[in-house]
Amino acid sequence: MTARGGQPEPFVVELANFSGPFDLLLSLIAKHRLDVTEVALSQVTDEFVAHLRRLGDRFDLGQATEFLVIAATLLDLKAARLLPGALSEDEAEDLALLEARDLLFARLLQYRAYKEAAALFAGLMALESRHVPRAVALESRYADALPEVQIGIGPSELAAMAARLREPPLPPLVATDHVHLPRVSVREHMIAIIGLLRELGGADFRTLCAGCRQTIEVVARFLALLELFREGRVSFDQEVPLGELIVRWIATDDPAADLHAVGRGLYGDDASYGDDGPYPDADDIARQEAS
Amino acid sequence: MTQPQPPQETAAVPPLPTPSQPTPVPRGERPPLAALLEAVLMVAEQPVGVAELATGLGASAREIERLLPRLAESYVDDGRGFRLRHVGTGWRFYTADECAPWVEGFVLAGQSARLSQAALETLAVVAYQQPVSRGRISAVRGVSADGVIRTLTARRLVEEVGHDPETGAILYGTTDYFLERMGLRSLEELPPLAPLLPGLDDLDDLVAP
Amino acid sequence: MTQPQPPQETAAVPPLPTPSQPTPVPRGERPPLAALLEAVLMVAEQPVGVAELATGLGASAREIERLLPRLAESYVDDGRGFRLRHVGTGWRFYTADECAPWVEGFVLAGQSARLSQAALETLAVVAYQQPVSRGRISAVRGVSADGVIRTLTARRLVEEVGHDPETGAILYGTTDYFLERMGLRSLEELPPLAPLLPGLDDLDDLVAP
Repeated sequence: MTARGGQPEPFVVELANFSGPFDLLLSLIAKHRLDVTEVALSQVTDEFVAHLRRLGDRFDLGQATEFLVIAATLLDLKAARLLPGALSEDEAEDLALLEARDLLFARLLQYRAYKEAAALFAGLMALESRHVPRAVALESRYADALPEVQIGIGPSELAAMAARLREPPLPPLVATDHVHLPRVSVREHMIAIIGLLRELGGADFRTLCAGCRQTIEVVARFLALLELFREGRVSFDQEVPLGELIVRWIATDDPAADLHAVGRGLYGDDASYGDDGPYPDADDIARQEAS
Repeated sequence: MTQPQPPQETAAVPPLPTPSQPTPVPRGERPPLAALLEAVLMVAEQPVGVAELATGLGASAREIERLLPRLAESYVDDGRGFRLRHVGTGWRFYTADECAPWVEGFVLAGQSARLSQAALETLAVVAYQQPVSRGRISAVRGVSADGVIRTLTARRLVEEVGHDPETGAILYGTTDYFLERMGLRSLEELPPLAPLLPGLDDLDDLVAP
Repeated sequence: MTQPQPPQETAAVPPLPTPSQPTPVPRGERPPLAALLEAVLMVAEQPVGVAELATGLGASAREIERLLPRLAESYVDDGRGFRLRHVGTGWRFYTADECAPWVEGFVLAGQSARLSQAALETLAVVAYQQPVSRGRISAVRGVSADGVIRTLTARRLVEEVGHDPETGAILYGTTDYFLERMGLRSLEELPPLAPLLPGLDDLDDLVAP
């Protein structure tokens, strides 16, 4: 894939509508010259497995890993394109999903570009290393003419510097957060809130967030509440200033019947959550989140 | 360290190794500008910019700018073993490319180690996205950039260039020494990334998760 | 950095756009001996003897002995700003005497009386790890120590104190002048390092050449 690392041979794909290096296939998809839905990914995968078998001892873990990540992204992209509206009737949401996947794909390509740039840098540096710069001690007649040197620091600063230079670097970590970004769906949290409210009638924010394990989930619940309020399905009751804020289900219809309609406009460009109306006090939310 | 200074040369006879005091030369008989440039660059420890040369030698920057490429060219034409090159922010004496295999035997000691793949990739991200924060570099490479940034900083290829006005995160950029090591005069000479990044040159909004 | 091999050729990489890039010349087309001598002496840190030149360049000492004075003479005749001189143990490039006043002015103008951060760090390593070789200092700092050692030696803060019995590498230590400037009577008065150290040996992110 890149020139460095001595990869034994590039992975070449042979498909009905495309034949050439895997790299090129990616470029074409990225440039929208080839629709991912027209690429037989199972065939690509079969060929890659065959490619690895052929390599035998020259099997390259880096290449295999990169293929896995890219193939998974392509699969995700293709599934999303082939199954429009499978998850909801809302097109805006599908678009957002597509964009998220495109972005992931774009990020992959970006990283590959930097890898190629790195190979280019190595080449430039190797070329430049053929020129040795002149850097020799100053002739004594000039050195002797220099003013007396100022060290500028004392013994304790010198010691601190020596200690710092011997500090071990942090142990290398294999980060995994790039493998998948945690995706939190506000829609799912709306459904969860509706379920809770149906059961309890009314609840405070703390109760509604009881099942959340991550901050991002609490945020999603909060956004879900705003959305439900905007749609006029819940009300916020607060008897005294800074007192407990109770969320109540006020929709006239059966909550269960609402599940399908839920989530309209969530990913649309309409970002205004209600015009007036009482919002939960921000400090209140923060206090509850912190607890 | 202290070399005994040979006496002043009076004739075309090769000087003899007689240790003696350097005789101060009265300033006044000004050698040609080309000779002065050669002399000054001979003691320079890093590339010297035209402005600095002009100030130091009391000559016009324009004349120096005209003279240096000519001088450099003459070394090539004469087949000399050294070159005068404009690299990084200024001019400096280097050995000629074609002599490299022979020079190596003499200067092997102390050559810097090659950069790891991770370091090269990080360097590429910094070079093309500078000023850039660690978080952003990590986002592109998918792994923490801290260790590599430290290595690149220690090797003077990368340096802190400021802080993000919003987040306060340290921003990194490449150094003049980086240009020197790459044999470039400025960042503009970096090959464009676009051909390597088909159709997706503006991904600036990709940030760390 | 040290490999004479041409850079990795890659089909995927666009042609290098920089005007200053020479075409790598494979070893074999041997430049004339005079050019090789110029190249080696241009970057030699110490005067180089004829025997060493002969071995390193695979040429006869007699031919080199014949060539060097001629080369030196030609620089005088051409009115160059540099000279090739035979001093003590060998040959070395110097600035021409008649340029000295300008070179001195230039050196003094650019020379800060303060030590750079790199020089301070190297000084700290030498002070606490002496006697220590350049290689060891480079390993600790992650960057070649040559230039800074040269500066510190020129400033008389550091000096050669011996040779490594195994590798023969030059070992460096601090000078009495260093103690004087730091206001210390002896090295024992340097603050102990132990309480400041976390206790692990340093690893590096570098790949051996």
